[in-house]
Amino acid sequence: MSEKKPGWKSLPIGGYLLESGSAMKYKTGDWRAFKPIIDQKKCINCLLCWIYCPDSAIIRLEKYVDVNYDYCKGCGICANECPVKCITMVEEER
Amino acid sequence: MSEKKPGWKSLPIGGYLLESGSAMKYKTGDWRAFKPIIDQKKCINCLLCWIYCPDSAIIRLEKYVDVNYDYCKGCGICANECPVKCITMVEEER
Amino acid sequence: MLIEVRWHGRGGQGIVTVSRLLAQAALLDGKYVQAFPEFGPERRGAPVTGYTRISDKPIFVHSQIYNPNIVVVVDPTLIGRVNVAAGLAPKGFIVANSERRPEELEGILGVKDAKVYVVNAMKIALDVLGRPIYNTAMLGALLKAAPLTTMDSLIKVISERFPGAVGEKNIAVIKRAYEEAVGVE
Amino acid sequence: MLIEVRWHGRGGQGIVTVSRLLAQAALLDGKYVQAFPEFGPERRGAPVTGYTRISDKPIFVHSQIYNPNIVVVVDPTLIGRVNVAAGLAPKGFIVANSERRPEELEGILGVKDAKVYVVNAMKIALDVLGRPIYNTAMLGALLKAAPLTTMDSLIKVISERFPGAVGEKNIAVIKRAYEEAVGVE
Amino acid sequence: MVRLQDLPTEELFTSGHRLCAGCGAGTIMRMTMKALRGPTVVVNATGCVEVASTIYPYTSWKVSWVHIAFENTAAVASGIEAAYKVLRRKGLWNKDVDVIAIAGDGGTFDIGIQALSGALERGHDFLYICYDNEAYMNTGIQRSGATPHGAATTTSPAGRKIPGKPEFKKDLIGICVAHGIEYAATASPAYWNDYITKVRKALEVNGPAVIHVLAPCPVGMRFDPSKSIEFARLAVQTRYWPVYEVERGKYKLNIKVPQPKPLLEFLKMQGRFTHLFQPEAQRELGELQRWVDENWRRITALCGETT
Amino acid sequence: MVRLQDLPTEELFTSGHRLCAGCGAGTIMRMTMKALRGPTVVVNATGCVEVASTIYPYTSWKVSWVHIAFENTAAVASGIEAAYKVLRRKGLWNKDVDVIAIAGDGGTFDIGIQALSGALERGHDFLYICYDNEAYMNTGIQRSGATPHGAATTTSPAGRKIPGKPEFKKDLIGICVAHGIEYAATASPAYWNDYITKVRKALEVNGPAVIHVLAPCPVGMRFDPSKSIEFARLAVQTRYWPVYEVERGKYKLNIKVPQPKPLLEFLKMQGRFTHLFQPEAQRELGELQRWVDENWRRITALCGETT
Amino acid sequence: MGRVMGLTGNEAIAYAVKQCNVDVVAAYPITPQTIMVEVISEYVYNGEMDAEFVCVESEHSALSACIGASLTGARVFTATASQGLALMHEMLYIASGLRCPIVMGVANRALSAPLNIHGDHSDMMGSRDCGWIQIYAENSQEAYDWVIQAFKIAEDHRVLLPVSVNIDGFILSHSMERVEVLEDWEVSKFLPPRKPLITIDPTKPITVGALCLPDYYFEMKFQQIQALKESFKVISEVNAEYETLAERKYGFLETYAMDDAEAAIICLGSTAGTAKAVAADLRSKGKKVGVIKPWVYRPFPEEELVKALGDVKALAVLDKACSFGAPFNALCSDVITTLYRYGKDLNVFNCLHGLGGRDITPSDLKIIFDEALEVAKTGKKGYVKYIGVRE
Amino acid sequence: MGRVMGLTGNEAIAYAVKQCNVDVVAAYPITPQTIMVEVISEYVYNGEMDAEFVCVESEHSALSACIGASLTGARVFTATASQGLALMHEMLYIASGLRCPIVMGVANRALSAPLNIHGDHSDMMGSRDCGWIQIYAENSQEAYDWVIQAFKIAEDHRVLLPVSVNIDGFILSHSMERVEVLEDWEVSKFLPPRKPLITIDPTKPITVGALCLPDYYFEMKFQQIQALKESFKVISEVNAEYETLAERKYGFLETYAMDDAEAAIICLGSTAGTAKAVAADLRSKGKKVGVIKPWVYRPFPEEELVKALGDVKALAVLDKACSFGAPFNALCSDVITTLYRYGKDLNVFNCLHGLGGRDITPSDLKIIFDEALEVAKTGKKGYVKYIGVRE
Ligand SMILES: Cc1ncc(C[n+]2csc(CCOP(=O)(O)OP(=O)(O)O)c2C)c(N)n1
Ligand SMILES: Cc1ncc(C[n+]2csc(CCOP(=O)(O)OP(=O)(O)O)c2C)c(N)n1
Ligand code: SF4
Ligand code: SF4
Ligand code: SF4
Ligand code: SF4
Repeated sequence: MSEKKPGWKSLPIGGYLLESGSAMKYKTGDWRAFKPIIDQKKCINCLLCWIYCPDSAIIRLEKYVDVNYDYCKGCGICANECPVKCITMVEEER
Repeated sequence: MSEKKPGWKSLPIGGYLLESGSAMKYKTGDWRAFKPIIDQKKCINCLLCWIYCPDSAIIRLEKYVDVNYDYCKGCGICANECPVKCITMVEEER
Repeated sequence: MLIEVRWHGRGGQGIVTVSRLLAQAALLDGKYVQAFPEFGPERRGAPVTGYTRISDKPIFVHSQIYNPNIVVVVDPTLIGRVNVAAGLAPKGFIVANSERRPEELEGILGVKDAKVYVVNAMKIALDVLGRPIYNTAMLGALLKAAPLTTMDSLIKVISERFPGAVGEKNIAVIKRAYEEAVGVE
Repeated sequence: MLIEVRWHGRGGQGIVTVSRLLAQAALLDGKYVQAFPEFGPERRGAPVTGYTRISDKPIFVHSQIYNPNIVVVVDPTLIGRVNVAAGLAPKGFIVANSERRPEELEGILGVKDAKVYVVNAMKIALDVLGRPIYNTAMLGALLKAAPLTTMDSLIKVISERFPGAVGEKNIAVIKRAYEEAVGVE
Repeated sequence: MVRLQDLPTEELFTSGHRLCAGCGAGTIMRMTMKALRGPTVVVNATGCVEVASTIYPYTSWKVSWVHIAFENTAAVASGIEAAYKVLRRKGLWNKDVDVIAIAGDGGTFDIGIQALSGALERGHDFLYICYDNEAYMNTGIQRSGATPHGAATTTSPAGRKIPGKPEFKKDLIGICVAHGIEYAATASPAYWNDYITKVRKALEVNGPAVIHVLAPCPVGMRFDPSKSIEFARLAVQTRYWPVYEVERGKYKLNIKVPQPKPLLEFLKMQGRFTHLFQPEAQRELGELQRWVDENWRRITALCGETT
Repeated sequence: MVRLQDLPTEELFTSGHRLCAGCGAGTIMRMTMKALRGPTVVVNATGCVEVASTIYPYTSWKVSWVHIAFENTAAVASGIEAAYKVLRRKGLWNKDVDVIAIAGDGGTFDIGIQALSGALERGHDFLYICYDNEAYMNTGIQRSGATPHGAATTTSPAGRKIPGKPEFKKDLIGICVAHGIEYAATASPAYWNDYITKVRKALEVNGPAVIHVLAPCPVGMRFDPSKSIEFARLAVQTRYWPVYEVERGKYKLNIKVPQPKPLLEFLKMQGRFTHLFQPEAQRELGELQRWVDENWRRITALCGETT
Repeated sequence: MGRVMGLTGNEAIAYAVKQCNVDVVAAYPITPQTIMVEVISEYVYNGEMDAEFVCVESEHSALSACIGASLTGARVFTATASQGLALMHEMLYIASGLRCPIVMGVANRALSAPLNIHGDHSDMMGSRDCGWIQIYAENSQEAYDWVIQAFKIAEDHRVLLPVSVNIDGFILSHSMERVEVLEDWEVSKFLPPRKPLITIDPTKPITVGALCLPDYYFEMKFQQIQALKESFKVISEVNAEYETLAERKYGFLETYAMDDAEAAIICLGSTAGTAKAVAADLRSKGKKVGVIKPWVYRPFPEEELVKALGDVKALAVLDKACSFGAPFNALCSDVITTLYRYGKDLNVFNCLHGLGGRDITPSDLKIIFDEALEVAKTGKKGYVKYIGVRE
Repeated sequence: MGRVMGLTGNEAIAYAVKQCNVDVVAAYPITPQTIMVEVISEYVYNGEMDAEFVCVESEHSALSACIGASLTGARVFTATASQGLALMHEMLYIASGLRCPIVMGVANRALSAPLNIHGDHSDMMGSRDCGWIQIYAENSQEAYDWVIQAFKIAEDHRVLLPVSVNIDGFILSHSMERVEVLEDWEVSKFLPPRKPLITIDPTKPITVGALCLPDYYFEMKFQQIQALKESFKVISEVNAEYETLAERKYGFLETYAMDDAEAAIICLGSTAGTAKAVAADLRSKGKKVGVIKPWVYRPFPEEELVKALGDVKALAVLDKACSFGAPFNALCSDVITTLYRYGKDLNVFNCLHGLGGRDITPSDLKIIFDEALEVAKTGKKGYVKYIGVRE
């Protein structure tokens, strides 16, 4: 509301978005009420959480996975699907 | 073109036609270039011409059928379908 | 001068085609033309009409034709069933496909002020084309009755539209119809 | 006088419902009201807002609310993440669901001119309803902060909207929130 | 089993319509009207039948007849059926009304398939009849989803580069059966008995029923008008047009064709296939033949027939 | 066979979209993007995925993505496919482009079925993916032709007179198969391997292919967001959602379920079925159970399985 | 005073529909109308309303089903918005052409592209020629009241035309307000069951939807033109009868502070409310401004407008839909042409506002009033302003 | 002089489309446009035109496919009429909103109900707000010439809007006339392959059709308004370039005998031809009458109209579509509002004619001219006449 948005002269016509993947600028992390915490020692890097996460918030690392809290909405799918139960959902601070 | 057609005040609204079957007033007999002639003596009254005629131009009589030339368009289906070939198509006068 | 022609026939008899062929020929003569069908949902077999306008000058009028200068009856069975002479302009022509003599037809049509021309297009068509397609023959008869175009232009148009044997036969039809058409004044 | 309230919560937390419950109660008091959601396609989990207008006289204005007199924060996790105090009118109120003390919150929100009220709606909801549904509790806290309606009207509205046990529990929630809400000026 | 003598003489689809001479759809409409069982409302899509039967101020219909547009016949039928249902419930109406939707193949296979699909899904009690002349005839023989492969139409002409329609005919009954309706059938007007029986059967169904009937069109398919019924018979006898019905998902072949006539006989009688008999079009002709064979095999297999 | 390790890490459907937490459609979009084989244009119908992924000025898409309207996805895809075809022929374009149409069940089963049917008939080379969350979720959980019998939605509420949707789910694959397309399949995101394999297979097809994938929607079906994949798995394991494919008309069951879990387990986890467990709704529950059984029997029979 | 309820525009319309004892509702969901349909289906599924709710597969089919149903003599309602109304476009003309007294609730919303779910009037304005009677409500109360009156107007044998009742998307559709409702029996008395003029009763068969060639078509259209003229009388009668029942006065348009106004705003729907509030404020500061709000947009109430204008010198016409490429936007064209017909000289300027739900605030309106007051002096006129567009 | 052909309006448009080297044609048949599509499919099936002809299953899909195709950068054409245009209504707005330079041939025809296949303008007028450039041709020659120019106008980067070229159903669509055509190479030189501004080239991915909320939507619409303004310049440029090529002069409108006219008729399409013929006749009898025929209807050429009007005293505006319930019909509203903007005083009356193909004859037009001459004296104005309706 505060920042001035571009006007008709500078906006591309037709409502086209010329920058693909720009939604990365829109952080959905603040939607989260619960937060997945990964016990990386237990993680077997099966990547199931990675493939199932609707928000691409699981980061593939060499030996285990990590969470990108900028986008994780805290749905808990990862925790639910983890075969070794190494992800726990903890309530966000408030 | 010549006869005066009714105006907006007297016509039923919505283009509704309140008289069902009024097309009977529209004679299609003059479409005909060929004319079915029935040899009623040969007719076995099987009614096949009757059921197949697209124009309801075959009249069911007690023992045989007849043609309603007001509507018969002269397609020749009756002649073609007649199992005893008692219908012949003859050219219309001109 | 603006000449308006009305064509009578049945759905499926090439009434639109012939109304356009005449216009095409006139185009070759450097004329301005319009050719259009009766605007309706009529089906094969039903009586239909077509129209041609020919003029030396650009034609602006886009209304229907109510008082044609010439009426051409392509289908003989329409005579007596449809009022083909309706609205015919004073000193108009009627060109009909018929086995009758023009005088006889004049009586049947009940026209007084009009010239009647007649050709037996049925016979010509069956003779030359072997099929009951009368429309092109009427072009020949029409040309005899009124020089709306030239035989040359007609021939050119026909051979473009129907390349090969079909065209040649139709040209023969037109020529013979031109020869055989007779009229009374 | 026209009072404008903005509600902050997340999609799925009943923000529209509570904005309407307040308006319903005010209706019982003979007031004129509007209650409307933020007009967007926001989904469950996303921060959303709702609005209530209450007035003694018919409300004609139909524009958005930019400078609410009161802000109610239903979801505690929004504090610090969303600028809930944005546009708050001078001498406005903030009523928040939080475990903190009002003074502490005042600091976090960085508001000066506003009164801050606080209630631990989470605890109340879990205690009474057994589920983390905070919206009705905030009605009680709001009532404590500003007499926009009466407890009687609230009770009536709640028992109509949620007949039976659910309603009774929610009434208990509201009452307790009213008791427990504390504010600093 | 129907006897012609027992059929009503009254014509509810009267003479004076302006369908072409020899139009098979006209025959079909008459037969349909002879199969009615009581008060009926016909909903008709834009198309040959509609245009030719109701040119103001004339109408050929002696049942209540409604035409709204081209693509929404089944939706309109839905509304009528629903209305009579609630009016009856409220005591404002007291008769059973049969609602029959009638549309051409264009109005069914293409622009009307959504309205049909929706109505089938909702389960309205109505009979949908598609008279299939295999092209948009009313507007001058354009291709439809029902036009067979290779056929020449004005939008799939027998061109020098593309010889007629490249695509194959949609399987309307397959699509309808996939909607889980209680009754679906094909028919041919040559087999009047089969057709009338099916209309009656379909009307008895409580819910949607679909009949897909081949409609000979001398103008669009280009054959002599007198051959309409012959065409419709040959279509069946060459296995081009399998006549079958599907009751609660169960297929049944109604007309067996143990010794089919050659498909070429059927194709040759129609001007729309003339170009297929040019040497360049051998492939197209073969594909069409293959499609007919495969279709027959598939249908008869579904019917549990071994041919 | 796909290995997760081998899938690209790049996200062509990025974070920052505004699908609900736990939205199965989000998972499906990601998986779909991981299956691409080259330059791709996605055509997306109006619906949750479209709305939530492209709120101006943000877009989650890193492939070219087009949204025109709700009901015409397949038609738009047709136009794009046709255009690239002719541009290539004319030398104005030089790459293979995969065109993928993506629509919800509303945009597919109901308002979009005609555009789909037409595109299938014309045989455009494109892949159509219907993510089926079994209702119109974007507009707030209204019933669609894909909503199962008995489910409560906002236009088929669990009412005192009518307990949830009276009608049954349409058979989308049956309808598509009736169009004679080369490839059609169902899938569940719980079986990521099966799904990704199918998308790749479908892209290889020369002509239209359809994939119908179950899309868990915690909001509309009312279950805990963390259970999305569990839901998708249970749907298969209870035989509610048979996973099969149809290649050139041949059915194949991809996931066998010899010992099904009880359907009730699946239904009970979903708020939209709560009312079915009231004594008054015994009949509805039974009908739903019967439908599931019969559907499984029918599909497995088509697959030549005996269960 | 009637019973007081808190209802959104959508709910108010649904409630009215229930009380009107509608027989058939065929509709398709679309934001922001959806809740209208949801509430109605709840009534039906709960047995509170004895109607057939035909949950069609598209808006085209929705109106098609309604037309079919209406022809049986049933009372019929539908609802839509935006893309849905656009998809119905073809059917809109058919509904009026076949003289079906259907009532439709429209939660006005912008048209794509770009996609936008918010309120403006481009949907209905884009189909304004379709031969329907078109009503715009300012708030939930008016929406409720007009739906009840709409059925009575539509079904009157002098009219027999469909009626759309328009509410601003979200601003009204989703905003709960105080609504005084009538009791069911009051509505039933005011609006007895429909008495159709002609139906498709299959025992007295008729033909509906015949092909009318050039020899008849124009006459049918002229009947429609006449029916719209007749509707002026009928609307007035219905308004009067409704007033005795509900004690709320309706007409073709509402005037606010117009008596001695020098400058005025004319606009449709909810914007009029905000304008009234601002006018009140300005009046209190001595500025002579007023507001005109047409309720009935089609047929356009020319005579009443001219009367309402009185001696006003300047008029700002607020349009909430763009007539691309036209000299002025729709309402403004109607106003200017009305002035022309009545030979009334007045300084008019056009303000395009609110497209795609861009909020119009009291301060926007204040600026417009000020400009109008200015124009009253300068006589500048005939231009179009765009309210709130960023350069 | 170019090559002379005898072509109907439909054929002239199809021929132009072939010469314009169109890439994709997606269309659905409907009377009286059908032949346009048929001729094009013949070209394609015969290999005379290298295009994809997408024979869709409905008009809604036709325009949808065109939009998709246009976004790839292809040159795209479609055609329709009446119910088909109405069914496209939703997509019309989307095509312009997404700035797709599609060209569409419309053989104007009346809208149902009642069903009528004949020519009037209700189809395009019923969608006149849709943001397209809208052209009306008087005859086949103009239809041909405008289609070629339409692509150039539409695809200009200052415009990027769709264009409709309208011909009167049957009267033009089915009437063969003399048409001078250009050679293929001339057309190719005038109209090189399309150079798109932005495409969906998947190797440079973009997003088209995002949801624009109230914070952006109005700006997009304003861009469209600006593009229509820009199009004035582009149309003029294209007309000028075309004139050097074809030696036929086009502009926003044509004037006939307007120089010292006291009374005039303004109308669109073929009626203008008949009016010119009648005007010539009346002129020869010393009556000072003239004709104005807008070629470009959207954007409405206000300035040019005012110039063309000169000192005329009375103007009969002939509309061929009914704006039900509006003060005047569409063209007349545009004329009156233009006069208002330019402060021009003139006696205008509106003649609704030709609905459903009712023929308008030279004698009808003579009567109208006479009435206009009368009005020029009496100053009577602001009324609507209905030409040829039977009481
Ligand atoms: C929306 C719409 N598009 C196109 C048309 C034009 N139209 C009318 S009938 C018809 C073809 C009808 O074909 P079909 O359904 O096969 O019936 P048939 O004419 O063959 O009997 C067409 C294209 C129309 N009336 N409405
Ligand atoms: C013509 C039209 N009608 C209605 C709508 C409103 N609408 C947009 S999305 C949607 C529902 C989408 O449902 P579905 O296709 O199942 O996708 P989902 O939202 O569930 O992902 C509706 C009804 C619209 N955009 N256009
Ligand atoms: S909680 Fe959900 S969004 Fe967050 S990382 Fe896990 S699966 Fe992804
Ligand atoms: S010729 Fe045709 S129309 Fe005439 S009676 Fe025989 S079947 Fe009927
Ligand atoms: S075109 Fe064919 S279907 Fe149509 S009326 Fe003629 S014969 Fe019948
Ligand atoms: S409503 Fe359902 S489908 Fe839509 S975004 Fe939310 S979870 Fe996904």
